[in-house]
Amino acid sequence: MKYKSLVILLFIFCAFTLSAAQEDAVPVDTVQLDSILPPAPVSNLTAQDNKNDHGHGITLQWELSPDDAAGQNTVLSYDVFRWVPFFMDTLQSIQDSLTGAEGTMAKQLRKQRDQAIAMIPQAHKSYPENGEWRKIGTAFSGQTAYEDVGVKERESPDYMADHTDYYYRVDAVTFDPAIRASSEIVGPVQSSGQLFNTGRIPVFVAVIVFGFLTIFFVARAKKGADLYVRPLAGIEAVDDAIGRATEMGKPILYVLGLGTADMIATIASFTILGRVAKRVAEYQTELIVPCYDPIVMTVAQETTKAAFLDAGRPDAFKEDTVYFVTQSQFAYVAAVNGTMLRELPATNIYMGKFFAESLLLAETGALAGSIQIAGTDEIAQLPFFIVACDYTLIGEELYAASAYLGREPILLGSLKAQDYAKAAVIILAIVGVVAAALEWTAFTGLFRVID
Amino acid sequence: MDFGTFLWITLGAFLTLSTFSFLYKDNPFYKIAEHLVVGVSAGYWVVILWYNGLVPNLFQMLNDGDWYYLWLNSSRPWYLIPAILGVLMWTRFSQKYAWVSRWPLAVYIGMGTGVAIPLEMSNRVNKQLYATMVNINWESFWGDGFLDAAAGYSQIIIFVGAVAGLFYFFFSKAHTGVFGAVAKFGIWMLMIGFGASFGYTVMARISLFINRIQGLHGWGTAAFDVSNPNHSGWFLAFFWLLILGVAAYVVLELVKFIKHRAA
Amino acid sequence: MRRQIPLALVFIFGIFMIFQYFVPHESSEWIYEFFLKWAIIIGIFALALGIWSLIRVSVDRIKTKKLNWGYSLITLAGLFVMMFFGFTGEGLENPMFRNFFNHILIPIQATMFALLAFFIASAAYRAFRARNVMASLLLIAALIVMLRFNPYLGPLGPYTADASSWLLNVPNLAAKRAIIIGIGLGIVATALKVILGIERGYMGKG
Amino acid sequence: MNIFDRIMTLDRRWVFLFLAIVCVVTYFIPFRIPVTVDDEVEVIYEFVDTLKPGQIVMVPLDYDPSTVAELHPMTYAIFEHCFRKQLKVIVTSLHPNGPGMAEQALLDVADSMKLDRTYNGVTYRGREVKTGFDYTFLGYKPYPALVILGMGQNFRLPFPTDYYGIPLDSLPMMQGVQNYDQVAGVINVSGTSGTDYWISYGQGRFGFPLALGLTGVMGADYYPYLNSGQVFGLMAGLYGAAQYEELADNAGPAIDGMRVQVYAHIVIIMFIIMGNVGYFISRREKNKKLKG
Repeated sequence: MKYKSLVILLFIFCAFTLSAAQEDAVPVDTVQLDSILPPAPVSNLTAQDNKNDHGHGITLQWELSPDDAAGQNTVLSYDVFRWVPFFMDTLQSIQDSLTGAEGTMAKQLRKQRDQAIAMIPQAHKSYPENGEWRKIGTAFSGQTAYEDVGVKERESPDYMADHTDYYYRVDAVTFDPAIRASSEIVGPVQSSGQLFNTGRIPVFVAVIVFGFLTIFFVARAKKGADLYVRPLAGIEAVDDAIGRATEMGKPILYVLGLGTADMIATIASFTILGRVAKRVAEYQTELIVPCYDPIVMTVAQETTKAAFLDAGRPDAFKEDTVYFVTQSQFAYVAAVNGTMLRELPATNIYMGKFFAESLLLAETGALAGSIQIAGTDEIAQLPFFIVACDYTLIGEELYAASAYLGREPILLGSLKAQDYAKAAVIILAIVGVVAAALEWTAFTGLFRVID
Repeated sequence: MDFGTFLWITLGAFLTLSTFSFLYKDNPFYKIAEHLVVGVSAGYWVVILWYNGLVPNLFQMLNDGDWYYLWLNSSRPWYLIPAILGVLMWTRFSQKYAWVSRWPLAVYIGMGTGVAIPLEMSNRVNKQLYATMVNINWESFWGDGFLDAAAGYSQIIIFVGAVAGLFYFFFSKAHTGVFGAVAKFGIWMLMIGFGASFGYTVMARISLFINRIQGLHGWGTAAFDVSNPNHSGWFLAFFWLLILGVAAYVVLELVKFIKHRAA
Repeated sequence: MRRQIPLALVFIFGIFMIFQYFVPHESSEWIYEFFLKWAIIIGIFALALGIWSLIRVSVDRIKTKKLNWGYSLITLAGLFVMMFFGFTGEGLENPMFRNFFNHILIPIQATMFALLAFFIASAAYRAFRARNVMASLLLIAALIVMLRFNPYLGPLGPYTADASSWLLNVPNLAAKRAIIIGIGLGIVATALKVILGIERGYMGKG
Repeated sequence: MNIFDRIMTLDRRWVFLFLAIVCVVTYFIPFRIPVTVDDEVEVIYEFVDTLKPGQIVMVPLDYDPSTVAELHPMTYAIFEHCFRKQLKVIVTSLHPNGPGMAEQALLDVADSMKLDRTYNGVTYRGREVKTGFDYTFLGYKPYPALVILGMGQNFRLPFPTDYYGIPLDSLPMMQGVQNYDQVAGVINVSGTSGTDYWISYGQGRFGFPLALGLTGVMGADYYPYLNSGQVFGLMAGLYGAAQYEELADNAGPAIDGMRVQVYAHIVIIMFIIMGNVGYFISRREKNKKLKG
C-alpha cells in the first residue's frame, strides 16, 4: 500500500520537474530567424525648423532605405535619434523633486529650474562630449519624414527649448531590433517661432478687405446715401407678432438659445431682443426671457432694462422678466416647454444658437398655439425650424435682422458691404472653377489656407 | 442588484414615465419631473464648475500665495486679474453699481468677437471658397449607376446650387428678373438639402425612443428576476405600485374624456 | 464713463484677438490661452448671479403663492440637496451625488431627448404640406431619404438608396456651402460692427 | 367636418399614441422582416461562407464602449458565422479599452455554439469552441501601425503570448502560422481611425483581402476605398449588421433594431401622406365653394 503512494508521489514529482524544465527550455519550433544582412541606411537626411509654428518643432526628411519594401524587403521602421546632453537628466531630476515640493521649498526649486532651463542652449554646445544619442521616436516603413515636436510649457517633461543646437540620426531597423543601419548625422539645427503665419495670408487679406468695405459703406451711409433692402418676411412678422400679443393680452416668449454670450449668434440675438423689448415697453405687453447661460442672462437684463429706458418707461421693467433656468440642455427645455403650456404666450421668438432641442421648443410652441419666429446659424437645426415654425431666418438673415429692425443707415451700410463681399466670393468661385478646369493651380493655390 | 439599487431604478422609471406624460398634456407628474430636473441640474453644474472649473483654473494657480498678501506673492499673481473681473460681475447684486458689471462683460464679449473674426472667415469663407474651386470630373462626366455623387454632372450641380444659394442671400437687391430666377433656384436647392437632412435624422431620433424602451424593459426584468439572490417580494410590490398608479391615471383621464365627449 | 470704457475694452480686446490669430509665436499663444481662462473664470463667477436669480424667482413664487408655487419648492429642494451632496463627503464621488445624477438627471434628460421621436412625427404630419413648390421639394427629399431602409419597395429599393445618398451628397452639400459662406460673412460683419462700436444694441442702445 | 378635414386636423396625441404602440409592438414581437441586402455586404458573407474548415480569418476589433450599440451586432454575427463554418479566428484589439468587450463577445458566441442549430436549412451540431483551438485572442498593443507591420513579419513579434499569457507556439491553432500569408482574409470591425492603419499598412503593404465593418456615420467616408478595390466589402451601421444577420439567417439585435426603425418610418410617412391628401382635397373643395 505504502509503495503505491510512494510511486505515485515519485511520478508526480517527475512530471512536475519535466514540465518545469520544459518551460525553461527554448520551445521546440521557435521562429527560425535566418541570418539577415544589415539593411542599407537612409540617404540624404535633412533637418529644418518647422515654419509657421510657435517654435519647439523640427522636421526631419530622408530618402527611403533601398531595402524598404524592395531589395531584401527587411526594413520595418526607422528609429529617430537625437543627441541629448547629460545636463538634461539633472534638469529632469530638479523637475521631479519640484512636483512634490511645497511652499518655500517649491519657490526655491522653481528658481533653480528656471536657471537650469536657461542653461540648455549652452549645454547643447558641448556636442559631442558628455551626452549620448537617445531614441526619440519611430517612423514606419514607407515614411520619409518625422516631426520632432516638443511643447512650450517649461515644466512638462517633453519641453523642447528653442534656439538650441540639435543633432539627429536615423536608423533603418529590421524586425530584429539588433540588426539595423545608421544614417549620417545631421545638425546643428535650431527651432524658433515665427511672427507671422504665412499659411494664413488668404484669411488676413479677406479680413482686411472686408474691414475696409464695411468702414467705407458705413461712412457712405452716414452721408445719407439711400439704401434699398429687400423685405424679409421673418422680420416683418416680428412687428405684427408683437401687435398680436398686445391685442390678445398674452405674453411674448423670447428664447436666446443655448449659445454663450461670446458667440456671435447670441450677440445678434441681444440686439434683436433690445428692439423687441423697446416695442414691448411701448405696447405694455408682458415679456418672458428664460436664460440658459448666466452671462447671457446678465447681458439680456442689461439690454432689456436699457430698452425700457429708451422707450421712456423705466418703471415698467420688472426685475424677473429675464431669469436664469439652468445650464443643462434638456432640463432647460423641460422648463421652457412647461412655461409655454402654462403661460400660453401669443408669440415665441427663438433667436441664437440652437441644437437638438430646437424641434422640442417649436413643436410645443405650435401645441400652445403661438406664432413662432425662429432664427439660427446652426445648419443642422434649420430644417426643424422651417418645418415647425411660421417664419424662419436662415443663417445669415439672423445677422441682418438687427439692421432691418433698427433701420439705422449705418447698419444698412454694413449689409451693403456684406453683399459686395458675397458678390466677390461668387466671382472668385466662378473664376476659380474655370482655373481649376484649365489646371491653372497657381490661381487656386492663392486661396489655399494651410492651418 | 440589491433592493436599494432597484428602488433607484424604479425612481428613474417613474421620472421617465412622468416626462413622457408631457406628450398627453401638462400634468402634475410632468411638473414634478420638470422642477426636479431644473433644481438638480442647477445644483449639479454648481458642483461640477466648482471642482472642474474654478479649482483647477484659479485656486490651484494662486495656491502658493497667501491670502493676507492678497495672493500677490503667489508665483502667478496675474491670475488675480480674471478673479477681480469675476468679482466685478457681482456688482449686479446691487442696483446702484450694476453698471460696473459692464466692464467684465465688455472684456468677455470683446474677446469672443475678436476670436470669431479670423476663425470664422477662415473656416467658413476661405476654406469653403477653396473647396468650390474643384476640377470638374470630365472623364466620368455621367458617372456610373443611377445617381453618382462623384460624377461630373453632380459636381456642376453642387457648384451652381451653391452660387445660386448665395444669390438668394443678397439683401440689397430685389429678387426680380434673372436675379430672382437664380435666387429661386438657390432656395429650391436649400429646401431639397434641408428635406434630405430632416429625413436623415429621423432614424437617430427613433433610436432615442428605442433606448428608453430598453431602459424600462430592463427595469421590468429586474423586478421579475427571481434568480437574483436578494430579489424579494418588495421588488414586485414597487413594480406593481408604479404600474397600477399609471393605469389608474389613464383610466381617470379616459373617464374624464368620455364625460367631456358626452356633454 | 458708463459706456465709453466698456466700448473701449471691447475694441482693445477685439483687435488684439484678431491679430493674435496671425501670430503663431509662443508669446501670443501664451496670452491667448490666458485670456481663454478669463472667459471660464468670469463665466463661473456669473453662475452665482444665475443661481441667485433662480432662487429669487422660486422664493418669490412661493411667497406670493403664485400658480404652481408648490413645485418651486421641489426646485429649491433639488438645488440645495444636490449642492449639499456635492460639497460634502467625497465630493463628486459622493454616492448620493452619483445616484441623483444617474437616476434623476439622466432618465429625465434622456426621456426629454426621446420626445423628439414623437415631435418629429407630429411635425411631419402637421407641417409637411405641399403648399408651394419649396414645401413640396422639402417634403419629397425627406420622403426619399426616409425610404432609404424600407425593405418593402421591391425593385424600387436600390433606386431610393442611390437617390437618397445622392440627395445627401449633392443638393445638401450645395445648400450647406451657400449657407456656410453666408453665415461666415454675417458673423464677421456682426463681430466687426460690435468691435468698431457701430452695433451697440447689446449694450442696450435701443 | 368631412372625413378629409378630420384626417388633416387629427389631434397630434393620436399620432404620438400610434407611434408609441408601433414601436413597442415591433420591439417586443420578433417577427421577421425582409432585409434588402446590398452587394458590398453580400460579398463579405460569400467570402466567409466559401472558406473551407480550418482556414484562418482575422477579425481585428478597433472600437470602444461608445460605439458598441452599432458594432457589437456585427462582431457577434461574424464570429457566429466563422465558428459555424469551423474556421479558425484570430482576434486583436488596437483600442486600449477594447479587449474587455472583444473577450466578452468571443465567450458569448462560444457559449451559443454549444447547442444544435439550423441556419438556411443546414443543421450544425453543437460543439465546444475553445481558445487556442478555434480562436486566438491576442489582446491590445499600442502603436497600431507597428503592430500591423510586425504581424506582417511574424505574429510573435508584437504578440509573443496571447491575451491570457500563453505563448503562441503552445497554441495548437497557431502551429505553422507565421504572418498574413497563412490568413485567408481580414474583417476589421472599427469605430476609430484604426481602420486607416489596416488599409494603408496592412492591406497596402501585404495585400491580404480586407473587409470593413464600420459605424453608420463613418461608412459613407470609406466607399472610395471600396471603389478603388483596396477593400472588398463594407458593412455600415445597424443596417449593415442587419443585412449580415439576414444572410447568416441569424436574427439578432440588429434586425430587432431595424424592425422598429422600418415600421416607425412607415408610420411617419403614412401620417405625412394622410396630412397631404386631406390638405389637397379640402383645398379643392374650398376652391369649388369659392367658384360655386
